[in-house]
Amino acid sequence: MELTLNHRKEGDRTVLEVGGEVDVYTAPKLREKLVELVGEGHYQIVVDMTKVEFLDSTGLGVLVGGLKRVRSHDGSLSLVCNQERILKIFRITGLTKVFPIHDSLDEALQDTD
Amino acid sequence: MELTLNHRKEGDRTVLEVGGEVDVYTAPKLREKLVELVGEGHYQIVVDMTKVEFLDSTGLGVLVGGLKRVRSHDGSLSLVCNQERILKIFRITGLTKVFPIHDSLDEALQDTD
Amino acid sequence: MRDVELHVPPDVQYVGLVRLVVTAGARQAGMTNERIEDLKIAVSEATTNAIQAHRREQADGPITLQFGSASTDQFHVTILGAGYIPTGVDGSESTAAGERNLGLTLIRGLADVVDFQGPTTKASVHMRFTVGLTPPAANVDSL
Amino acid sequence: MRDVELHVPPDVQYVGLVRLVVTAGARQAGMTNERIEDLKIAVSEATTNAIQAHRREQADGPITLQFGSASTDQFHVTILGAGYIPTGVDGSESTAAGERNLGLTLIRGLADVVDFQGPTTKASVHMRFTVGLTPPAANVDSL
Ligand SMILES: Nc1ncnc2c1ncn2[C@@H]1O[C@H](COP(=O)(O)OP(=O)(O)O)[C@@H](O)[C@H]1O
Ligand SMILES: Nc1ncnc2c1ncn2[C@@H]1O[C@H](COP(=O)(O)OP(=O)(O)O)[C@@H](O)[C@H]1O
Repeated sequence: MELTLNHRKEGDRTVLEVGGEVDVYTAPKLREKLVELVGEGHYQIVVDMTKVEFLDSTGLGVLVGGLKRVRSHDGSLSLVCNQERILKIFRITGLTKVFPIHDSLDEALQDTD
Repeated sequence: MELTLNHRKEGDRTVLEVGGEVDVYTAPKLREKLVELVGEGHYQIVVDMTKVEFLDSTGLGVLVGGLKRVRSHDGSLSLVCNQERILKIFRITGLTKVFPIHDSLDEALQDTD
Repeated sequence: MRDVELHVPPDVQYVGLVRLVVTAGARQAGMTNERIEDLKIAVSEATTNAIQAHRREQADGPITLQFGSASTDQFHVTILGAGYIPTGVDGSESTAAGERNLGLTLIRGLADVVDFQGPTTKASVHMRFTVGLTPPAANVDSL
Repeated sequence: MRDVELHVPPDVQYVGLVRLVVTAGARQAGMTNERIEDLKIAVSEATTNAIQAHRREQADGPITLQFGSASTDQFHVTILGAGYIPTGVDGSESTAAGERNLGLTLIRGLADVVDFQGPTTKASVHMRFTVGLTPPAANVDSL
């Protein structure tokens, strides 16, 4: 299962849809994509992880890196995730306190923090 | 993927639907089923392999055993198979000359050999 | 189930294969899908660490995955590779969550029992997972 | 792709795991789905034979699967186990099709190249598969 990445604008937000497996082999592609988006001026990013099938610490690290990057431009990076198995790893690592995590894309887009 | 076995009467024939993987681990279940059917007086058997996902020589051996068994009762055993990857192993082993092989169950049921 | 062993080159492209194999083994041992997800993550972390240790030390040998179940409700898995477990990340202390040690934090949070072996020329991470049950809730809540 | 090695106990329940692992490896090496089906059957046959040889000889050691690709279009796979290849089934002669030697007939018919090693305490079946192409049609037609 490869990693798939697709992004689009939704108002002033940029939604990055991630699908498949994010591990040490595929995470560099996600990192590049985030770097590229921020480089192009996308500072309000919503990462939609609804279709992620596997995520480990390498993927978490890349998301934290993306958050730092947008913050240095006063931007935001929030997550859409409704899968218990993925939420669990954010909880275990304490990253639920670091990322705004939403149940659905609609909720993420309505959030104005 | 486990082996699945279901049988039903269709006129004077007994259709045995086989699904999943038939290998050295699962073939004994298929053998037992054929022995049981013949023991109960089912001598005109159509083995429907449309849903077989894997078949190797152990499975071929069991089918040959079934054929011998019904023949000793003047019965018949024919196959329904439309998957090239499965047909190929019957060709390589020369068993296309041993079994009547049909494209569809309808065709197998109409065959009066 | 007796032990199965997989050796892969120390290259990140094989982490997916390691997950696939341990998943198949755990399923055969009767592990629940939920618990298999935990197992996959923990194994992925330990394998990634071993591969990275090999790279740092330019070690060329394979990474080894061993697993099996001694009893019907215990599944054990060991990841073996070159490398060492540096002091402070030997599993004895609970690291503050953040961006560091995410991998080891996950391993400790997901496995029922973890045993890190090192520093030697070979490092190993040995884990145990209950086949039928979810882990003690404490593992999650205490973090 | 460098070599991957899998060791499983000599028990029929592991033949499915062996197929799963070689399938994942071949897919990673870029093999076509059609050719992967051939590979799965040939590997399943060789593994089954090795397991049965272990049982006959009451050998307890593992069965080993090794695979990798030396070049981008060649995938090689070896199944190693106790046992021997009896005379007459060493791959040199084309057995008349029937109910006997079905397994070896399939291995010979599906792999591009087969090399049986034995009789010794260890028997091996080494096969080669082209990654991108279907096998020479002759393999099928000549039977
Ligand atoms: N098998 C190992 N061999 C050597 N060092 C290791 C091993 N596992 C972990 N480490 C060390 O422990 C540190 C923390 O591991 P981990 O929590 O997985 O990393 P990260 O901080 O990258 O998420 C790593 O940076 C590494 O230096
Ligand atoms: N690895 C092996 N070790 C020992 N004997 C083997 C091995 N592989 C095949 N054989 C022998 O060759 C015979 C033919 O093999 P095969 O064609 O696979 O069997 P079958 O006739 O059961 O389809 C077997 O019955 C077995 O005695």
